[in-house]
Amino acid sequence: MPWTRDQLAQRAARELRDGFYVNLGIGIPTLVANYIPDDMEVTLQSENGMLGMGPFPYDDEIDPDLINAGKQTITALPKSSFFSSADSFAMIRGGHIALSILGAMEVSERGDLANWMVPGKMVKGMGGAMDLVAGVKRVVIVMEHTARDGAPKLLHACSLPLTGVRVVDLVITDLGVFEIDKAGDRPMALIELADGVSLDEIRAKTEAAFEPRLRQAA
Amino acid sequence: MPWTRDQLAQRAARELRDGFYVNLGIGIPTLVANYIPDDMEVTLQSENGMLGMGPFPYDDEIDPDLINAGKQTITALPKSSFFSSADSFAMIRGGHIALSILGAMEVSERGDLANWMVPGKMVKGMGGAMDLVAGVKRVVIVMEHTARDGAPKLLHACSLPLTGVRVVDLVITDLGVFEIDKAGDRPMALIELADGVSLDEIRAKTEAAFEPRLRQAA
Amino acid sequence: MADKLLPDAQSALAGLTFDGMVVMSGGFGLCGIPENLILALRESGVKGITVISNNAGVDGFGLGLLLETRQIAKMVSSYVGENKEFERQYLSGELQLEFNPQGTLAERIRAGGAGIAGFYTKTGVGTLVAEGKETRSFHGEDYVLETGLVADLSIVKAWKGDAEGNLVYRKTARNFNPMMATAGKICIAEVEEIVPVGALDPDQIHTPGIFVDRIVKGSFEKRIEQRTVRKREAA
Amino acid sequence: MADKLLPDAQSALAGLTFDGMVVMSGGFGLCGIPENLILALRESGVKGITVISNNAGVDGFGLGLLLETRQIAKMVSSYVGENKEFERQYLSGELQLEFNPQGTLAERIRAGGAGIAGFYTKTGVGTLVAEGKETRSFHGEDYVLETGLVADLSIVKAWKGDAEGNLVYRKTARNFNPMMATAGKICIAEVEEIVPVGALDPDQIHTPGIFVDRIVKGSFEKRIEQRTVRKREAA
Repeated sequence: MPWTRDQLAQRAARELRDGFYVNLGIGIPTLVANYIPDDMEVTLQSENGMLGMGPFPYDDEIDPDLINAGKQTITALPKSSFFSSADSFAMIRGGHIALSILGAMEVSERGDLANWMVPGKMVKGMGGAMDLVAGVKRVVIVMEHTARDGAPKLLHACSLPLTGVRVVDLVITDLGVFEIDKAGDRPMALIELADGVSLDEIRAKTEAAFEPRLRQAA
Repeated sequence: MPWTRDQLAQRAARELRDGFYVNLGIGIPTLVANYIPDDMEVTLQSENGMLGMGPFPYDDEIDPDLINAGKQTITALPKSSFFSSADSFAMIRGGHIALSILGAMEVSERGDLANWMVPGKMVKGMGGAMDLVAGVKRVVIVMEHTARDGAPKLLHACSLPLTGVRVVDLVITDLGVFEIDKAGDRPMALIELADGVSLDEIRAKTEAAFEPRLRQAA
Repeated sequence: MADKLLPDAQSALAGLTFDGMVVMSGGFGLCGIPENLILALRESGVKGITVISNNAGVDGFGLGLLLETRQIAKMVSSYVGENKEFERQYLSGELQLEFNPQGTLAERIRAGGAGIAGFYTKTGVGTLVAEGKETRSFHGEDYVLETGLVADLSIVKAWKGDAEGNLVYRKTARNFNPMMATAGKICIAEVEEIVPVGALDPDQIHTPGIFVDRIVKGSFEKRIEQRTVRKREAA
Repeated sequence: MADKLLPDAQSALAGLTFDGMVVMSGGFGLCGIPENLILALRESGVKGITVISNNAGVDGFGLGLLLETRQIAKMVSSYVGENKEFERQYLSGELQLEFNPQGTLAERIRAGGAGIAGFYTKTGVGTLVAEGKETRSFHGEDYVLETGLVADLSIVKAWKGDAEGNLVYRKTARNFNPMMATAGKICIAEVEEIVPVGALDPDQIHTPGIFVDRIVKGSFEKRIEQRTVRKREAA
């Protein structure tokens, strides 16, 4: 059974560590916040200028001056701080964020990422994605294994315009988990399979070269 | 009669305009603050991170956390703000300060300035002087016309290591006032003489080429 | 001193607009945008503006209002979101668009205000963003050269301000406003509250008055783009 | 989370020092310097340090204490002021010295912390400072390329801080501290007062806790370099 959106988020949450400062992208990555273990302190950064993002507000707590990078209303925590966009991206670009979890359209076996632009379609812009993948220490991608038409999204080389070159460390799809040695030469490795997903199935749905290096799922 | 230190400061104060943000160097330039006309609002910037510098404190007001760029204890005003050194020099480099009044060892007829280093002597460092002359819109120099040994300080070309190239707009010495067209080709001009100082005297004590363009002192 | 405090956005804008001008406009999404000055720009009738703003407003609000009247010739943004009029003008070629990565945009504006002509960033290396720009290696890693940005006018929105132009922002409504305040030849700030000079703690001023030429009290709708709530569990 | 709050400067420094390390030390003159961590560095006996600091302390106080014990091999500063031991070591060739214009030093540190590898500034063009560096023209004006600075350790002094590492500075004691907090691989902050998490207004935090790895309450002499007063006129 392929993982559901919530299972994907749950699996991504296992990349968190106590004390981490983390930036979560829009979509499934946002759900990761629901699976932070209770005994772990993780501080969420929002690139529009906030550290220490709290949960969504109750209806009577809504504050138009307090939104996340997805423009959703949110809340602050006792530890929160606010700062400018320049300071926020200084934090991101300067390597101070430990982990970013993002979505993707395509990922290459060398860790290239495409997640902002489809030629011929109206382009909304890259927002902060290029800065995040260039600056954050570890980049984890969460995505469906294939496109809606069944085309593979894990490729030898991305066909879409890139967001970053050799920036992805880990790809979590609904079928399994892949590790990428973005700074070195080791081939991409399949390290986990979703329950009931076979190596043959994942091979059939993946264009990228990878070697199985399966470990026991925790 | 050559101008005294206080007369020099007074003359330099005539370069101030209402609403100006100004940075004053150490020495005679600091005295300029004493001659700001009462009907003029001038805001003093201190490059260690303050806008709106007040007067020196009374003995019981001294605060070690509140000093100027000369490391002297000072006071704040109701309009004051504090900021980091990076923000302070962003303000300076970005051209937001209207006027800086500084001392000098040598000035060339093209507006080059030397005021930080004498080879062979222990060098204390340039501090913020290079940033000020590069970034502030208008740079006024206040200095003795000649060195202690009588050597001219207004030269064809500076002999000492430079603080900045073509950065000086006006030079006020104890003998007169010189205007420099730092961005253009007009020769340096003598525009004022101290009372009782003759053109011949100033010619004898000046190496730099200049043309007299004397105007009535205000 | 010439008073920085003006009675309304129209008078604050008086004499500052000209066709083809470059305007920086603060805000992220609809959060912390200079609502009053955008309306005043619309009323001024100025045309052919290049607007530097992280986003482009929505249909009928924020910068969307200047798109409606076709006063904007070009946008420099990182994300233009859901804006049908924008999309129509862009696809028809009426509107030019330059995308910058959000952090690069923020840093370019900071650089412009800080007298930094250019800087090297890792963001965008090897992507479309780096095309036509110098790439250089520092300590074995590639960086791309980006340049500082300045504007003829910047319009920003703060929470509180005083007659000296000192500004304080509130929560995530700060965003692009502080850098933009430094990078306009002229900066006009609109605030929710004018406080007496001396009322703001000098350690806590986000934008020192030197950057602000004119200041005006505005009235604010503060429209919310994505109202997202959680439900209170039954007690 | 591993607690950032430590009982004293010695324990805060434990395990972080090594000979030949690069240390950034906050402060301007003797104002806002990390007095306690400088003493702890002295006690640690670490040698051959490169210290990046706007100034070099005075004889017997601040960084002067580390000069006395010859623990500093090199200083990167903008102005070294009146310090006889400094002068002696420098003139005898024991101590290396690199001068940076103050604004360039501040910007290099900010750049280091912000992932900016290099930047173009007008400061120093045509002077000794630009020798051996690239000069390039932007919009008809010359700029010199300066690079970002980072350190193995930065030690900073703030007024108040909390266990998350959030910091607030006071008056002109802010100076180089905020940028240095961002540019050390590890940053230790010493503060006058530890306040409960949540006591600092989130709009008014100068250094967000992400930059601070360890925090400690210190005790401060706050020596004054140039006590300058005016006289009260007789009433």
